[in-house]
Amino acid sequence: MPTEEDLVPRVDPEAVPSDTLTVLGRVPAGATREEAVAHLREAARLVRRRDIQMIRASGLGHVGGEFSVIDILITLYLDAMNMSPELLGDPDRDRFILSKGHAAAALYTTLAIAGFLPPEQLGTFMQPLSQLNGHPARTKIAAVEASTGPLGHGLPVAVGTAFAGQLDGSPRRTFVVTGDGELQEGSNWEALMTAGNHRLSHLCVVVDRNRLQQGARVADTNDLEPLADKLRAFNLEVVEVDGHDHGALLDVFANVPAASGKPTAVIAHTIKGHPISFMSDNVAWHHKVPSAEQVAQALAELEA
Amino acid sequence: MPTEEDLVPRVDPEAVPSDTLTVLGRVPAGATREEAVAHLREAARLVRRRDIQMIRASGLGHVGGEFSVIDILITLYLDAMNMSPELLGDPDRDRFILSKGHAAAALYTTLAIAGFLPPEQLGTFMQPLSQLNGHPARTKIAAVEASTGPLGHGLPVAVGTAFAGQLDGSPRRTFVVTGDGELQEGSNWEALMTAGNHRLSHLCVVVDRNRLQQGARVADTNDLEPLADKLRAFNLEVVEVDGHDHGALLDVFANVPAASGKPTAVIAHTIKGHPISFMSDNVAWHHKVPSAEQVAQALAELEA
Amino acid sequence: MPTTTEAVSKTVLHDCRDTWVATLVELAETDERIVAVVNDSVGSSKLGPFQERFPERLVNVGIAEQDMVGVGAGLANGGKVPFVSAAACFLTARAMEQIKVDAAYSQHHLVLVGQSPGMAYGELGPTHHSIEDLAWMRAIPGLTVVVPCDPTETAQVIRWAAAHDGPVYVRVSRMGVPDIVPDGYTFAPGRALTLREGKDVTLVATGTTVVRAVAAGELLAAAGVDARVLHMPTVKPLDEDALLAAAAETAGIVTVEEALTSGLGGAVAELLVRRRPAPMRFVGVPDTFASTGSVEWLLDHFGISPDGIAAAAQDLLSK
Amino acid sequence: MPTTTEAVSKTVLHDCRDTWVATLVELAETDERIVAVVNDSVGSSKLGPFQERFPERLVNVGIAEQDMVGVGAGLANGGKVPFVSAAACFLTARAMEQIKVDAAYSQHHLVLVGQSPGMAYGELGPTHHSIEDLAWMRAIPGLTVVVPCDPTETAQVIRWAAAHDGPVYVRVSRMGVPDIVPDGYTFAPGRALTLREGKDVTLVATGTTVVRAVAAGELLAAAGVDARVLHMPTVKPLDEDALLAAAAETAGIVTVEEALTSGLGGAVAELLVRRRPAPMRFVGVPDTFASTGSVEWLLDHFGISPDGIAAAAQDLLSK
Ligand SMILES: Cc1ncc(C[n+]2csc(CCOP(=O)(O)OP(=O)(O)O)c2C)c(N)n1
Ligand SMILES: Cc1ncc(C[n+]2csc(CCOP(=O)(O)OP(=O)(O)O)c2C)c(N)n1
Ligand SMILES: [Mg+2]
Ligand SMILES: [Mg+2]
Repeated sequence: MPTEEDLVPRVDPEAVPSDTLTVLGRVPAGATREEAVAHLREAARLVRRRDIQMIRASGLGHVGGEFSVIDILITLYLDAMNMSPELLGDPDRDRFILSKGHAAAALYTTLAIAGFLPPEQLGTFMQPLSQLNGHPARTKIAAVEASTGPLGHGLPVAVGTAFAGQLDGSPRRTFVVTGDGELQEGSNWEALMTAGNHRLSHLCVVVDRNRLQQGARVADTNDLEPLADKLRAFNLEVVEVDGHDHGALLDVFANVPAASGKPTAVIAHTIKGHPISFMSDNVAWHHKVPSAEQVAQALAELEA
Repeated sequence: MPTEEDLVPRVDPEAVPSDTLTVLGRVPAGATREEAVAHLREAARLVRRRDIQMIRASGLGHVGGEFSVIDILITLYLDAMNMSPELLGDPDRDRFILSKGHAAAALYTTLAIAGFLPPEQLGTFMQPLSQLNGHPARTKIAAVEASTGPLGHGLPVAVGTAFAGQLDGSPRRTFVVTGDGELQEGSNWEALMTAGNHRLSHLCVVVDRNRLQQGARVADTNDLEPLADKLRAFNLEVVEVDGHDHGALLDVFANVPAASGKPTAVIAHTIKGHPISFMSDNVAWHHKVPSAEQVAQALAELEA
Repeated sequence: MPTTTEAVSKTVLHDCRDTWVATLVELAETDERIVAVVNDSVGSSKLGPFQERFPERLVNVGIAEQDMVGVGAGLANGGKVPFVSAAACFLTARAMEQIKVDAAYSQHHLVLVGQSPGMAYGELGPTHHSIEDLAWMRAIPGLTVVVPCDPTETAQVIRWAAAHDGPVYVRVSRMGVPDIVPDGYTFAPGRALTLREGKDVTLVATGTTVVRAVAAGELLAAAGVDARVLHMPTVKPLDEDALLAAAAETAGIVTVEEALTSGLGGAVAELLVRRRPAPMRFVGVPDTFASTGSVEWLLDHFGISPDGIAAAAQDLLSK
Repeated sequence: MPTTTEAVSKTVLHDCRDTWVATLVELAETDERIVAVVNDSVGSSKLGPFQERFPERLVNVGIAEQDMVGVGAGLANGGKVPFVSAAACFLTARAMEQIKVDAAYSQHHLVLVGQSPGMAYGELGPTHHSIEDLAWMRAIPGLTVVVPCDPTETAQVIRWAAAHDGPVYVRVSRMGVPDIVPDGYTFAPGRALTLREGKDVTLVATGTTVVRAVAAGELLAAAGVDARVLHMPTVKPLDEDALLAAAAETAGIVTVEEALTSGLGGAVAELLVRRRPAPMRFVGVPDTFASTGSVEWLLDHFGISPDGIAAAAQDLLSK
């Protein structure tokens, strides 16, 4: 009795009609806040479209956790971070690490829309010999700072990167996004302890707080609450934000470091599968692959 | 340039004059609190004497962390726990796990004075083929519930044991002692999260809070403060106690579970090397081996 | 005669995870001590039916592999018989010291079930491949390492492990395999199963690769080579007698595994050089992190396929 | 002629940890990128002099090995050249997945220094022995595995690793060793050092056991056996040419290591069966957790001693 995930046919990527993603690039300098938010909103919409098509084409992926994190990624790459393809060689560029590496397709599409990857390359996602693994590989894509996929790896690496920046007196900031289920891994608490005690103020830990993990709600598995208290007790400055509100995210990221001498923890309240009606807050969509009809419906909802 | 620890000669155990430890056994039933405390105090004194002799004889050991934890071990084994040599086969006996396994000599001497080990066996400590390894081995001593030594192992195992007891509706309690430096290990925070969320009220985690680790003060390495806040944020009930006050320890352990539906965390404030003048709160004594003169002085201080 | 992994897959295939869970549920019906311990891996371990039937006996510690194995050891201390089940890559790499100390050195009755090892999670990339686990696990004293090849054997291995008072590592894959062991077969550690008699060369496979070795045997027969084909269900302990006989009676041994070749291949090599030096060829993953790609593609890519195995045997015979 | 470990120890011995630290300090004087990362292991790594000279460049994450290796990878991302140093047992077992993913798969310039491996912490028991590390580490693609044998070589290895843009695992022991490599020796990965020419049998040792193999060579000479003695400083990559020549020119190979025999022994066996089958004997720790006891006692106990090695060679020759 194979599960549904096993039955999804490996469709020929050529046969799946896919958008060609337009490279939107960063929010133009001098844009008003309204213009910036509109730019980010449109970018997130295009990225979600391309993402779900990639999942359908490759027959694998983690669409739920991708849709919950896309607004965060887009806000960081297209505005908040001091990072662009031209800055790759600059040691003082900001750093980003996707610790929840299973949301790789969200990262790849974001990198594509930001100009780090040719959009055509997205068609190779998970294909033999592709650079676009199911989880991001540092050796395969220049903008990927750390290989992730096993949970609980990205945050310690981010702490090391931030440490190096602090040693060098660099202005750069390091952003890392973890899942909420991911925070069950003890390696994260080791890293948070190090970050707090070494006063790595240029580190910003964003928790994609969608309240679901792979098999169930986080609260029904091994709960994180009171999460803000935990993070504060590990000596981080805690900020909470709606993780789908580009304007609010912009404000939060602009304000990092949020406290002097402390790393910032951003609890981004998100919805897994957002904003697709049949996926939202539904654990079944952690790594389910949509049917052709479901893709069509999702794309239609993304027009609205 | 060998370090001091390397230069300590491996002396012939026969040549070191050693106490033969008297098996004191548990505090007699019906003893008054004063009598109980006097019994524990004398047992702790004898155990410290034998412990330092063992360290000297074997040329290795962790006398600082042994002397900080002995009062806790003695209080548990000789009074607080429902555990005695006759109860070893009883599934409902209380369980004890020394997560900071480097304090093995303190455990072995405590087990000997409680009647679990023949006192003569202590002379084999760390000798070839001895059952008394430098760190306690479950397969070698009946009363040892878990093999420890690498830090951060005992607490997860204790959680499993407590879980089994909860599943079986057993009245037994599980006590585990961790070092404070040891709490830097993420495995502990994983286990604490599980314990708190699964409401393992019959689990009692005792932190030997001596504020020193191997190479430096905990605060100067990777600080734990605010420790009580951390433990509370992981959903444990927190109690603080003077870890050298047998009466206070008795009260705390008698009161476990300290809150219904919650594991208890006891922060036992201790002094590494206590009560020896030249060892107390001195990081050099984490695993230093005393000279013959230092042993003599320590034994003299233990008379006073 | 199938020559590629795709062709092999044309027969009726089973997901051995279904058998593992069905067997566990069956055992748990009569043995109250049995519990399952997972890291948010109910789905990937297919433990749904167990969870439904015995909700309190499924201990989900969340995404925390060190805690998972430690808790397993503690449950054993508390009189339970724990089956700790997680993706093989995370179980072995993330909880390595717990496997060494809490399971093996402590000699607990603790069953570690590594799900979907090798390259079963092909597309997810090397972080999710578990190609090192056979080499790693066999280098832990006191641990039995089992790689069943089909549903019948998987069921027997789970039963055996439930009764065996010691630590065991079992590999169970999501990758489809046909029925292989004959009626009346009984699994025993250290006992190989002869799937084909032969006198020219010996193919020794384990787990998901056994069906490929059998197909290779047929390819070789068609080419006039009489290959012996063995299934070695325990990488540790090995069936030393069967291997030494193969080394004596045939020109040499080709090992086949869905793992780095220092797994089964290395184990057999270590036996032969000491007891009966003979030529070998290793079919498996070479010393490299694999590409992304489907498991079928990857197996063919590395020659872990009927024709790849046959070619290795021919190469051995030609030297 | 020394026949036991105690007798070996009568010559002037060095603690290679002193050399490792002196070399690191020297390198750090001119290369600002060099940082050390530790798990409360300043003392056991003998990093005191480094800490004194470069207090901010010593990153002590506390007792947290996963964080330690992850932070190391992050420091590399930030342009540093990190030397991550901790007791070999905890570094390899506790941070296994970080070594696989953050160091090896990520191909970072990251040097992992496993201190006091093997049974250097003899009395502390198997939890503190690191006998599995050679088998484990050589089964990680992309990782170079180095076991220097004396102070001169240790210094060269540290310098080489500081310049080598890739992940490296180096074993450094507290157990005393004499000076071994000749003047003018230069360490290179995959290049063995011939310490004695010989045509009857070959002894291949590494690290702390090299001095014992040399002594065994003398014992054998006295018994009329002309043994070749090689030091293999890299368990991965091996010096394949030297080993294949030894297999061809002498009766067989005896490997010698302070580790499970699936470390160096297994690596050599995997080469020989494929390229030139020849008899081998393995001297090292058999498949068991060792007893407590001093490292000297344990080495003799397992026959990792001049006479134990000579006996293994004689056994090989007698069959
Ligand atoms: C160490 C490790 N254990 C298990 C897994 C399998 N796994 C992949 S995603 C996932 C759930 C993650 O949940 P969460 O962190 O909340 O991510 P999100 O909800 O954002 O998808 C699990 C258990 C893994 N990738 N790594
Ligand atoms: C996993 C692991 N890393 C490192 C060590 C080495 N070590 C032994 S004791 C110790 C310090 C422990 O400090 P703490 O927990 O505070 O114990 P105490 O002060 O009570 O001796 C260290 C780092 C170890 N035993 N296990
Ligand atoms: Mg989540
Ligand atoms: Mg302490």
